[in-house]
Amino acid sequence: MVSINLYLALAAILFCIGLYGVLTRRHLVIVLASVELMLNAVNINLVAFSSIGPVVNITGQVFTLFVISVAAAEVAVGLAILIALYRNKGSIDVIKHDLLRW
Amino acid sequence: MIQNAWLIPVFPLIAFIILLFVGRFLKEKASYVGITALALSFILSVLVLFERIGGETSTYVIDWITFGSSTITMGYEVTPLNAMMLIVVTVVSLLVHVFSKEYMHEDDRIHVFYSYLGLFSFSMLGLVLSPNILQLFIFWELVGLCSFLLVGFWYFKPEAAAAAKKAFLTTRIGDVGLLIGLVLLFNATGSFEYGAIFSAVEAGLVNDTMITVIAICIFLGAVGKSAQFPLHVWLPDAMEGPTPVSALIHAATMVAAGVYLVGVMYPLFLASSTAMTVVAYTGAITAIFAATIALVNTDIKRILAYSTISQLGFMMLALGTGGYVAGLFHLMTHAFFKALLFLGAGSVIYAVHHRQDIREMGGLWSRMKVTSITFLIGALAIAGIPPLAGFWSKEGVLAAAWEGGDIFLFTIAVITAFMTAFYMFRLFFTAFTGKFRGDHEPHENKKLMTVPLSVLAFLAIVAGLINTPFGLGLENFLLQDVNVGYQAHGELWLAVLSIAIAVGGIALAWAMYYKGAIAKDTFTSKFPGVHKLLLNKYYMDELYAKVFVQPTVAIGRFFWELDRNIVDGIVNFVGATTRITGRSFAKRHDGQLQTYGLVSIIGGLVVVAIAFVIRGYFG
Amino acid sequence: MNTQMIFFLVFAIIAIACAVLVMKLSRISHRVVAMAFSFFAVAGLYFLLGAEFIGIIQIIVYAGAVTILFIFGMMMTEHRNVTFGSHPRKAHRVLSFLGVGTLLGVLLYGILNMDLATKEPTIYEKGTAHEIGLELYGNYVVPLIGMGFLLTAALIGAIVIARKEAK
Amino acid sequence: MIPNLLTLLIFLPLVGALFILVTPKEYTNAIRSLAIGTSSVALILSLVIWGQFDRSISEMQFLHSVPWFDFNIVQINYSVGIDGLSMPLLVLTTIVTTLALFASLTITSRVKEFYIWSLLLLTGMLGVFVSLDMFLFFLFFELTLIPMFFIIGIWGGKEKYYAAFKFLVYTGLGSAIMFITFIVIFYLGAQASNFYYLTFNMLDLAYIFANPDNPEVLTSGVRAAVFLSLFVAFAIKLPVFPFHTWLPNAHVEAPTAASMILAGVLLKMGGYGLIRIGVGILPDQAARFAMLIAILGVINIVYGALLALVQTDLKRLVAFSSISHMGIVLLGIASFTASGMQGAIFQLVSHGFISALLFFMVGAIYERTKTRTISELGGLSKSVPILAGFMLAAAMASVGLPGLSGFVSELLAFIGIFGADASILPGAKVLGVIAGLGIILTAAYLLWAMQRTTFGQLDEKYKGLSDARPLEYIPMIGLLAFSILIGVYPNILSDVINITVIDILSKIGG
Amino acid sequence: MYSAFNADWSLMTPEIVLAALALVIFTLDFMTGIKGKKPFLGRLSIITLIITAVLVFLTNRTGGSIADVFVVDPFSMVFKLIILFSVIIVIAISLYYLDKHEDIYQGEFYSLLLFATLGAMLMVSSADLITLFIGLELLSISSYCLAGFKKHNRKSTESAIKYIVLGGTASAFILYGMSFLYGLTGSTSLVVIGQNINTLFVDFPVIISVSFLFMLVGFGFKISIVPFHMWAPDVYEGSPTPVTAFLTAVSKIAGFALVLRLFYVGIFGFGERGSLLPDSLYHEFFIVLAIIAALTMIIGNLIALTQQNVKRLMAYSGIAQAGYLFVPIAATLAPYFSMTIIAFYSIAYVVMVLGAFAIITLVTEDTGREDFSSFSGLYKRSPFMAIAMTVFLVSLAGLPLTAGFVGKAWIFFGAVTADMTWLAVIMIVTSVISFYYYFGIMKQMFMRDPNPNDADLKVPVGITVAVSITLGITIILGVMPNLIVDNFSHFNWMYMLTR
Repeated sequence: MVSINLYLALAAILFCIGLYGVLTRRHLVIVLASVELMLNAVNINLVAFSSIGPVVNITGQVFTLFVISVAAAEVAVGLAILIALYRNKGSIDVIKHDLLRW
Repeated sequence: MIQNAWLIPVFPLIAFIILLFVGRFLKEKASYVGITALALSFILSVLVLFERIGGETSTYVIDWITFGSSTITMGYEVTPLNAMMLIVVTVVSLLVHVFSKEYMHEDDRIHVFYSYLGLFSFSMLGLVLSPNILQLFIFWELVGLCSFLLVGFWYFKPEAAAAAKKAFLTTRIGDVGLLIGLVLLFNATGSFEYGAIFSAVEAGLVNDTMITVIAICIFLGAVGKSAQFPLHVWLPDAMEGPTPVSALIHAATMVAAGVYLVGVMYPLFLASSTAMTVVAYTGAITAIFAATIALVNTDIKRILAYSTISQLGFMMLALGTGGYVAGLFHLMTHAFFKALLFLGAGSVIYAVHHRQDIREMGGLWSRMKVTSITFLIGALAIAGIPPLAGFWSKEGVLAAAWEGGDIFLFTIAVITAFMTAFYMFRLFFTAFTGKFRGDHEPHENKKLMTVPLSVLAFLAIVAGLINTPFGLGLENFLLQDVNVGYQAHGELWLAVLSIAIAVGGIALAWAMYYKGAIAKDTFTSKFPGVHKLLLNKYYMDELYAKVFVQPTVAIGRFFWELDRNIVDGIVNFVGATTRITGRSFAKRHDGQLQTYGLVSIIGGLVVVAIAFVIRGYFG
Repeated sequence: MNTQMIFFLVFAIIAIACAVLVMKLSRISHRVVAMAFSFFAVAGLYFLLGAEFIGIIQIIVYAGAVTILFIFGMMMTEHRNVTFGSHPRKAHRVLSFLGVGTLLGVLLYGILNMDLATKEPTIYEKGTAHEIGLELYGNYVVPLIGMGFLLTAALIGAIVIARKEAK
Repeated sequence: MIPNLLTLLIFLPLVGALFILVTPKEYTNAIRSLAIGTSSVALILSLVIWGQFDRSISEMQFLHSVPWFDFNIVQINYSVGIDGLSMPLLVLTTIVTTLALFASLTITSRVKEFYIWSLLLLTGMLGVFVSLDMFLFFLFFELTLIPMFFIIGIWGGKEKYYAAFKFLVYTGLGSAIMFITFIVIFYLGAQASNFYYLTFNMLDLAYIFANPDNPEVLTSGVRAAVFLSLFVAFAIKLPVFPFHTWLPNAHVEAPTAASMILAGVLLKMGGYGLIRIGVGILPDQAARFAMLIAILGVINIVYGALLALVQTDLKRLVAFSSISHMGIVLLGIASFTASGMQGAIFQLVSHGFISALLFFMVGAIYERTKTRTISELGGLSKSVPILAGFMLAAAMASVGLPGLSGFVSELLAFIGIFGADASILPGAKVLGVIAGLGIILTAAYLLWAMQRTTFGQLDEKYKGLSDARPLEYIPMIGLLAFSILIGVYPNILSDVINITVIDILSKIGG
Repeated sequence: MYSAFNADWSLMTPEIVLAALALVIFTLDFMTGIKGKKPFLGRLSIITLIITAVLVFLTNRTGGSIADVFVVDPFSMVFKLIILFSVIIVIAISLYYLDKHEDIYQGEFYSLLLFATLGAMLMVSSADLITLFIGLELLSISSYCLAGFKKHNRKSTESAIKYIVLGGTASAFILYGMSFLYGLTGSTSLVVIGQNINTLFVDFPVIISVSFLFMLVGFGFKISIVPFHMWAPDVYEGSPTPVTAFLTAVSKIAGFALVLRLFYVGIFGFGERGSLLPDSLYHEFFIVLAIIAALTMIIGNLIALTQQNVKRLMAYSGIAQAGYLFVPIAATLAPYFSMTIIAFYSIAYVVMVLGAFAIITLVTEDTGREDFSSFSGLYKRSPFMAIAMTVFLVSLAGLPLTAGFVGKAWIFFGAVTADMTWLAVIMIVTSVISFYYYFGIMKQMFMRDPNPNDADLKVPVGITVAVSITLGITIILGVMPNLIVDNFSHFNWMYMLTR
């Protein structure tokens, strides 16, 4: 038996790692990956709640399903944009993209 | 006829309006308009005077303004005093109008000159006819305006422009005092009408200190207008104006308005001994002060100007010491002989091509008979030689001063009388006797100028006779319906004394400037310091410049800096800060998406933190 | 210390460790692989929670499709062991760390202070797929359709943007 | 049924503006005559109203009120009406604007826009003076902002942008504060009447504030705060000492006509608002802060005069003289006597004419000599005697010479301040005396300016200047004539104002 | 138990029709070659949207719901109409814009716009976390793509990447917040959540607060309020101008509708009469909202002061406007009141902003510059456009006789009556600051001469129509607001969801 708090804690940690990644990594692919990590954390939350939460029902897993597919779609679009960006600028270093500022 | 007294000021007004619009086409002929108008006014005022002596009177008022429950009215009324004044003003004005026709005929703006004269006559007559002190004040200001315009008539002369401004400003100072006095008076008595005011004062509705304050404020106005010390500085400079103007405004009528004001408000002054004292002392100081300056001045017009100041001081002195009739009587006689003197001076100046320094004249006696004789009459009159007008009135003044009981005032009066005689004849001997020291050979002027002189000379001789110890015509007339207390009358010794000092003064002048028995520089060499002081008019102008003008301008400059740098500076600073803050915020948008994320996180945390602190979480 | 707990710990540690590796490794390819492993571990957790359907989806979509996508993305951009190093501005790194740290702190504080009953993972006799299906088409059909359009939109957009123009 | 005259009057200029809008901009003369025609009709209309105005009652007249829209609980009405306070200002507005439009015939660039903006401005100003609904009041108040911004910004002088934006933002801030206060007043009124009165109507609010159903919401502190913010809002427009700095820039940069309207009418909206709303709704607070108002008034008089004394630019000098003269208004209001209050209103009107005339003269001279620097002018009486004469007349009016309107207002204000109730205004007499010094300074700077510009030696390069053109006589004579009319027979004004003033004063505790 | 099977699907007619026609248009695009100008698609889309709008008007008045996930009520109707109107205008703008830009895939552009619209509509009428999330994502993902549609333009792609990375993160935040709400209530239905949240807050204050704040971060990002606004200027500047218009108008308004729905139904809750419940969590959170609103107004306006690029300026002005829109939420007297105000101001905001953008597109495309100078002498080049722009700017600045003024006054009024005068003060002061930059543009238009190489402005029909319509509405609403206000005041906004 595992207390749900642990799952939630794990999720929280993953979420924060992902967030940290978004904020500090310079490789755009990794930044997108970090976003995925955050979404994963969300999924863990949802599934955990749906399975061993205070109110048990399947809805959470349905929700998870949606989140996963949305995440996939986002990754697809994100990478597409990434590629276009690379074609234009020849770099996927986050730091280098500051044409728009002030 | 007296019901139409209001027409008296209207004629000159009409003249003014006509000249204002069509004057530029009339040019020279403008003078006829002015002269006709004044002639009509003169006839009318003579009629009015006789009817007034006959005991008739007339008053008419209309509502002027209403506020709250109180209403101010405007109109006219005829009293003995202003009946007399009407004559004085119209006579002198008329003569000046005539005189100017010749004197100004070279000037191409003569029509403007006559329109101004018309406006002035209108204002002065309106002032005289006023039934309440507010209306008096209104016309009081208008005559001030006219004086400003006429002094600055030759505006292209910088001195003239400056003199005009100085005249207006200096009198303005007094006027504000007067205005405040009026307002206080109104708030105290609830009316501007003379009658209502005096009855309220007698009924004791106004407490004594207030009366004193009001009286002094009003007197301040008189000080400004009548060029009393310390506001006398404008009058000598005002001589920059055309000489007829000096004769009319700055000798006979306007400057006398101050005295007239005090006369009109006399019951109020009587109600406050302090005020009376102030009046008396101001008068006395002014009298001797101006006389001393006149002793050494060499500009014919300025000598006369100082003499005017001194004489006005005399009148004030008389009024201040209870000599109501004496003061006003002297006002009248002075109007005639001082106008005479000024016009005479004008005639002289005209003859010597606008030179005014008496040292460049001399020997005019043989060259300009009429002018010289009339001028001599005027001089004798002012010196107080019987039976000329000056003698009677001046003697009244001395009597009042003596009766006032203040020996100091009396002494001053006597000394001044002596000086008057001296400087007048210093002027006369220097300018009219001896040999001519100028370059253009002068000769007698046309009739247009000499006739007015003669008329005035005649008046200067006879005017005194209406109020002699042998027959107090004027006194009875004036005292008909005002209660101004006991009027002093000089005894014989006083008459003898005044004659003596007059003769003494003349003799001294004769000895110094005609006979040369006493060297001219006897005194100057003895007291060079005093002489210098007098020459520089006690450095009054310099003093005022240092004490009032320059500090004010300095303060203005300071405030201007303050306004630009501090008051407006703050405004601009706020604006600038806003933009700078905006800029600094904008700099955070450095194009780094990670910065954006970070800002969101930190910002969010901060907001929450603030919120929690405000809402008092965390304990 | 039961089996569940052990498994949980194993998966959890793998997930976190791999997540950290994703951040820390230098070679981009290694990082992507680490990410894949982290996904696997999460899938494991799902099984542990009795959500087998989601677990499988997780493996198919994340560990499969998404990872492949990432690899593509990697291949089509700079993949020859480019290493950018960490963010140039130190203040940025520190602040990010602090910020995220605080966030984590608050979260953990909140989470660990929740007292929720500890229960066995729910097991549906017909399997979660059946339940999910019913729920999905019974209540959430509207978002499902919306999902469809979302994917279409993403598809179109991705194609349009990534398409290489024939010059 | 004939429409309400006021409504007609307000929207007439708008119609005129529309006509101009559809006129092709090549037909400048048509446009000019359209604009001047419109404003002249407005002038006539206002005079008709003046004629029909019943001088014997203190109630609002020519009332016209229709519901406009409602924010689901508060009803906003279009309600207009006039009493003795707004009547003179209404006429002033139409007169000054009409004459200013005559004066603006010299404008040759982008004529069409100019007249459209001016007519919009006219609508705004008229609206301010007649609206009884605070929301409407604010609306018109703001409406005057935009046209003036454009007029200054397009036809202005060298630093027009700075001036325009300063005017916009500064006075915009003022009206912003005003708006806040209005809504607060509304809310307080609602609370005070237990949500019976949900209205922006000034009269109703005045009534509620006078006798609230539950007084505890209207604590003295709240009242004070409301009044002070109102005061600040209007002080910016008037302008009062610390908030005056927008005025010199705006006046100096604005084209002649705009300066005339700005000084002639726009400033008056501040004074009007202060009396109508500040004193009207919170008389007790007005009385309570009388001292503050009076002191600020005196500061305005003296400070403005001192600054005018050291100006080198003729137009800026006139601008500062405006500031100085607005002090009289404050002084009059602060005295809380019938005469003082009337003095304030008289001053609003007379300064409207006089300052407009002054600005016109400065403009006319600038147009000829191309300079406003006093030291560069001089002896103008020789080359342009008529202009110089009117200049002198204007200056004298501004000095407060009897027979011209300025004197009457000063006299009334002084009677007021010296007669002020010591309980309301302790030490009023001292203030009065200082103000008197200010009057002397006024004479000083104006005469100084006259001496330096119209008197003295004429500069060679100004020899051949052309004197006043026929069309220039219209504004000159018009403005001077009204000034003289009021100066010679003030009753024409006072019998309109008096009852209203008495009514206002009756609200004050005393 | 499974309510969707026997639900009244007619309620979804507008969405269904829109979806179908969007697909039709998409397929038409396939049939007409890959590239090339396809203005007819634009016109088709406009027709589609008009049809949808009509249907919305017909169906949504009679309220109802599908399985409690898709509700239809006056609220949804009003906001859907706003959205559809905005998109119509945006497409009208695009017709001109795309005509100038060969490199953009036109068919895809329009169909993506339509999908985004669909998402927005879904957002507006969803009463369920999942639906709401899907709608949001549908909108967002389409917007990501649209932002990057000028794929050979560095700025465009850069803005797209920034948008998607930050947007993805924001979604993650939202989801994370939602996950707790779901977990603790066991339901994704806003109503259920609303019923239980108070008790839950007593039990788990920290977690509930956290989930609320996380969602706030996420939605705050979508509606670009400080401090989650940083992306907006860059994205707005980089994206194709019509897309910028779309983001400013549609995304923001849809986001606000969503926030209203979520907050007032899910978290704060309100009673039968649409008034705030005494135990509402609003009293716990309003201060956060107030601070955010204040910050948004201040910072948005301050930074806008310093901008030179028009699109970027509009971004900041949009942020400031979002701040104004946020005030009624922060200062809630009664939810229905706030909804009314926001609904009205949304209309005002949409018309004035879209009108402005129509002109901005025209001018920037015509001169090829995006800085202020592109506007110089506009009055001389095209008086109508200049005047219209003036009206829009005046309305944005909140000066009288424009829709913006009425809306702002009303917000103001609400803030004061909710005893939040300080917020009102900040609002009005900042809007005075905003005079400066709005009138700065006017200065360019009226007081400067045109750039010599800018010829006379040729105004296409589409733009003219768009501008005229928005202009008309801006003024009409300014002069006769009661046309709309009266109805709004009596709307029973979300009667299905009262708690």
